[in-house]
Amino acid sequence: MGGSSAFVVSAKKRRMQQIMKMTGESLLFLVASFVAVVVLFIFYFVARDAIPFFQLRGFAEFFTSTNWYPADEPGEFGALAIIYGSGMVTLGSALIAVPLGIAAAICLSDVLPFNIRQYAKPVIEMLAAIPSVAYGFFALVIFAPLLQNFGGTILMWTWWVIAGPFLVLAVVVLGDMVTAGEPDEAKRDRKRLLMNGFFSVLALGLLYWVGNTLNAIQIMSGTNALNVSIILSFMALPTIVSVSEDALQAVGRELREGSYALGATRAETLVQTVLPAASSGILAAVILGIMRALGETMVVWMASGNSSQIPDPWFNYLDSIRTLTATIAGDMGEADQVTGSARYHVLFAMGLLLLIFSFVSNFISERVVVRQRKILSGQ
Amino acid sequence: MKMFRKLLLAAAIFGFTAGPAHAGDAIVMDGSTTVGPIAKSFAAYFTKNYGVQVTVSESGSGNGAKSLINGACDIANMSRGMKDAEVAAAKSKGVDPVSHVVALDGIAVVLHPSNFVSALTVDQIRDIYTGKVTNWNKVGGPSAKIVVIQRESNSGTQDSFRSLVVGKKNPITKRAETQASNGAVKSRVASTPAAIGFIGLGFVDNSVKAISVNGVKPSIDTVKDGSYPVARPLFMVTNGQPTGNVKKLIELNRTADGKQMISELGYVNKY
Amino acid sequence: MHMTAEKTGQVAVDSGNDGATREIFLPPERKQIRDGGKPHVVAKNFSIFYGDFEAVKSVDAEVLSKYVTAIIGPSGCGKSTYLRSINRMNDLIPSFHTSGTLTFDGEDVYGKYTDEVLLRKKIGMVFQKPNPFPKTIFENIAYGPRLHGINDKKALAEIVETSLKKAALWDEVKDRLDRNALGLSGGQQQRLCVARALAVEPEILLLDEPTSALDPKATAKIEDLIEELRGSYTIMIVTHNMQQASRVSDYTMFFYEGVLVEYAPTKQLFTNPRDQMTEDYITGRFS
Amino acid sequence: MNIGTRKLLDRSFTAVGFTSIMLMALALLAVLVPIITGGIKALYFQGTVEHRTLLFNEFQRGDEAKLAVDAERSEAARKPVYEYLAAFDTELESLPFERKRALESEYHHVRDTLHELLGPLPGDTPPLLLRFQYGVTRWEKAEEELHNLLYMTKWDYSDPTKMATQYFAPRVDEFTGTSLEGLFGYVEEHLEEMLLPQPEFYWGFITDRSLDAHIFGGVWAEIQGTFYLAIGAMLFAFPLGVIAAIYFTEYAKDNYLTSMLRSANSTLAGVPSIVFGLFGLAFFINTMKVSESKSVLAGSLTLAIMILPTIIRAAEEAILSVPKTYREASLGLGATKWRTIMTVILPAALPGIITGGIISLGRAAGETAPIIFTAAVSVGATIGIADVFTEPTPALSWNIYNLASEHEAANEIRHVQYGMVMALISIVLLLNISAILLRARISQKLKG
Repeated sequence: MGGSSAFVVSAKKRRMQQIMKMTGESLLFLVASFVAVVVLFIFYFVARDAIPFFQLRGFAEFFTSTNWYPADEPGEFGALAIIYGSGMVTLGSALIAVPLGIAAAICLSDVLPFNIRQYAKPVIEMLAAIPSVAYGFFALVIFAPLLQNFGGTILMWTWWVIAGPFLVLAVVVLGDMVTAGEPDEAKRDRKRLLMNGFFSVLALGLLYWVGNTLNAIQIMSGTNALNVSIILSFMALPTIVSVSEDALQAVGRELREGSYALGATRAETLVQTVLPAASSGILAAVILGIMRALGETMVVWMASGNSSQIPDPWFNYLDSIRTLTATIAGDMGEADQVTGSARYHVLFAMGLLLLIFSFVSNFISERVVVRQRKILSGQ
Repeated sequence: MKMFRKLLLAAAIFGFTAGPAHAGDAIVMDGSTTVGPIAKSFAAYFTKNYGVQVTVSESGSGNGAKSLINGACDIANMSRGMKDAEVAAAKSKGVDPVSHVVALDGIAVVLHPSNFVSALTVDQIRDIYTGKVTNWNKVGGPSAKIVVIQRESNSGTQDSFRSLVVGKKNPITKRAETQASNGAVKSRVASTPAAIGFIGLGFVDNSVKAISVNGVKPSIDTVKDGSYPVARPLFMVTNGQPTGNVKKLIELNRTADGKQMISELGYVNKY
Repeated sequence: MHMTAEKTGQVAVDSGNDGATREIFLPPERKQIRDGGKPHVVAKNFSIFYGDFEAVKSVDAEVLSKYVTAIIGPSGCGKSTYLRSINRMNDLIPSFHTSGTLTFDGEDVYGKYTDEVLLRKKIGMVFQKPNPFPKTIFENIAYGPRLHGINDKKALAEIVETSLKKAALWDEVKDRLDRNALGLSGGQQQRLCVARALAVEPEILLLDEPTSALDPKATAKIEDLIEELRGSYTIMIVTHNMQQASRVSDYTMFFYEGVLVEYAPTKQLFTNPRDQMTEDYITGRFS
Repeated sequence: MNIGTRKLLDRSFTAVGFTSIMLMALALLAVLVPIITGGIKALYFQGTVEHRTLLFNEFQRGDEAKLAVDAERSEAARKPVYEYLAAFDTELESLPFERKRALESEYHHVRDTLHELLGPLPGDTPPLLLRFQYGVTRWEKAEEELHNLLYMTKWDYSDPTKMATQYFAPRVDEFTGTSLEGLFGYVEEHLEEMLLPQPEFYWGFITDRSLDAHIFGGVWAEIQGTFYLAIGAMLFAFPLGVIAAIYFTEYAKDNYLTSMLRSANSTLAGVPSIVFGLFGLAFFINTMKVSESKSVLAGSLTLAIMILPTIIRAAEEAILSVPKTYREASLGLGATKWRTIMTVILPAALPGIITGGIISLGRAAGETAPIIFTAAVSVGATIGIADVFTEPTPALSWNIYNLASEHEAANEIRHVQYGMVMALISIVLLLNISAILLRARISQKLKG
């Protein structure tokens, strides 16, 4: 063969190729790093407009005072009640969405047969796809009047429907547990029946008393923390369900089989083996769901009642509250943007607070997922 | 005068529009939601009768001021006066804000019709809004806890109500529920027997009961003659003295049609 | 095809469906088995389906108590499916159903009133891949007894110790019972799984290719363990490895395409197979 | 525990799972059903002759000849009403002062309600605002107004310590013995003839501009604005997202930098939407000055940043799901890496990438918070495509909020709000359903 072979090219050509490749790759890298740049920019620009607020007013008032009178001369910018309101609806929605979401995720991953699962998934996707303003509209125009007019009755029925079956279970399980020590079987059965009767009376009493108390409640305003919490839980559910389902799937068949083979029921397998193994992933799901609720604007703006108070008593979900996001959305229009007053900057301070929350929780959820992967691979 | 108008018209035809020379010959309005209904009606009227495009953004008085200073709008609708700081900022950018009263707005204090109370004094209203009085039986009504309804802090109506009734120094009770608009306050009061709220005079209908304040019933006449204590002017602010179509739009409130529109909307004419 | 493997002391008599009776000898070095040899898992015309697909075709076989029975055959022949159907692990697959009968201790495994949870308590299983729970070693062993109502700390500790001893793991882990089981080596994990299965005091131990994921040294330990347990439990082991089958088992089943082709004492099956297919398989003509 | 109890717990556990899925489905239905039934009423309703006249006058739509016939019929039916009023006007003048004062305010009510029902009455100054130029356009409103005409809402104030109770009193009683007495019965009897309601499909709700701040007319300006914003966002985010995904899947080395970039991506995905709005205001408008004030451009850019992480993730997944063999086959034939990506991997991954794109498009169309400060206005005309760089636009999402909680007549135009919500949900759900179908087809193709 004379001189040139088919795949050895001249040094110059090879170098040109290398350079081309390098340029191409760095261009791609630049585009890919755009996202990171955006994150930095968001942080920078929100912080830039937030810092003047703290320079003007310091930290103490913002975090410790509940006096929110931004339009006064001079204004008062105590955001404690607003931060509390954000926390309250987030907690409320988590209380609803987390148990429901985890139960639904378990059902999807371990209980439903494949052909039904195919129909359940789009339901979740559609729940996630409905725009927040549509949920807000629902909360304000349809749900709030219902709550206001039939609030007590709705609460009572909810209590009965939820607590009824659980109390029945509790009666059975308690009866079983109390009598477990009795060695004689016939005697044990008799004793258990007695115990069941006793607990039934207690449970019925509880059911009736709480139901009655709830029925007597008069909800003064349908636009309140409860309304918002319920609607926000609809919005957080899809995130919680799909992320926890992934976590449950990641646990793998082997562990489940190991538990079944020892004579565990499905519930025991899931609660004692699968859930603990998937707990980190589920925690991540919960964090992401909570972030969704905390960062939501339209629903809380439209349906929370927007009163900047810490409810009285502090856990009263039937009171109106106000959240960070709604305050930003509602106050920005009238704030004096040109003059850069505290009233303008305080909204950015709230934005910064939200941003830091989201950064931190995102960081934690990522860590947590890494940890789960490590645990499951046995390190 | 006629001559002058013709000249103006000619100026408009030749495209000499006042203010910032952007967006062709369209007029851009931005600002208060309270002035919004008037602005929107004026805009529709103007477009229909003169063929001039008018766009209206209701993004709040503060945003309106900002837009005017940035030159992004021709008219800023304001439900409050320009603040000193805003005027200073405008001056530094070479913008000379001139305020025009477009209409007067009476603020009616409204209760649920089932409430026996039909008159309150300014002092009583202040006590209710500051949280000193929390039950209707303290002001001659039935025994029921008062549900206090206020507007967003960015609302011009809220601003006026505070300065005219509550007093700027006195904070409104934190229990007060906040609604986003006159309409929302009205429907809230209409659906809550123990509620008290305040709305623009134009929004009052028979679903709520507008009460007398200091013995004066709110009406167009009492607002106009100044005897009703809770009234305030609404502004349109321009850069420098307006000319051309902008001037015509601003001065629409002096024409018969303009006056009619204002009163149809439930505001009170200044002229 | 009805197959019964009977045991008569050192000499086994195989009465196949051809009517002929042959004598075969069990390895002399193996320990005697007392009061075993009763039919323990009995299949009668037992078939397994996945939807329309018949994965195991009308098997008739009796597995004898306290002996080790190996199940061999090429991949996809239905041997694992058969094994897993004994403790109803296949129930999790939606399209799974059976016909014919399979009895365990004389009771129908797929009977209308059979409780699979109680059934599984009596049948221990160890899987292909070691699958300890991501819990401590102690908790892994205690998991089963807890499920079945033992909550007493002392009783649990005792069970853990005896189970680990039975699985020949006690000496290696007794100082680190509170460590995560996933920290053990593969072979140790597999023996832990055996111990976990033993902790609920099963009558049968099903081993589904228990050494396929292990290295030769760990494999040898598991085989030793099987030899240890032989005689105390009925053991069924699915394996790829024909040497392993001949080393550890007393009886061997050969499955091919869902059909139980031959079931005989191990020695006989490997030295003098009755079926041409069996011979082809054990001589490596196909796999 | 007893095996029976264990089994019971197991079954209840399963039941809880099922219930939670059912609850989610119920929640979806609870939201969708009222919105859709309400929304349909914006399109399909009993329209009165007033509505047909409005459409003809404002949009030159409808059958002129038929309308003239209808107008004549309704005019004939209304004539007695006007005659009653005229007669009473003269009678009122002749009444003694006390009686006159007593009747006047009730008579005002009657006139106002009749104005609502039938439009301007003879003798009224012709109103300038469109909303006062027509009577009721929808029959269900007419029935409410009729009730208002026939009955006075009264409150029983006899016990000042209690909240008064409501009762209705026939209004006709106030006017017994006057010439107006017959009016009430007449209107009650002949309202249908005066308004001639007939079922109407108002497709114009989608394609018409709004009239008099959404009191009448359609929502085309909002729909168009929503499309501008969503498509604008896609124009920026889609190419960027796909390129970034190519980098992450094909080029990125497994090192610290890459994991940093990845976590930046998930961080961006977690930023609350209102913060994007703040950023858009502070960066695109106040700093970059892409436009003087709110504009479609600024809004699109803000939305683009918001949907970027979703697009990147979807595209990454799609690229990763392309079988390795494709890649190896192409490289084995001597194609360069870049060529392999462009000619083999991307085409194979395209359906998956597009699915992700469609879902993001839906998200961009539905978001409100990021466009509050950057693009949305409450009232505006449709804008031309050339104006997107400088002009703000109304958009469905923002205007739903605006009409539902800030509009001066929020309660009176619920049907418009429902219609808008339905339009928005339809757009978003149609996009999502098409994405779901597309994905189902892909997975079928991959299965073979």
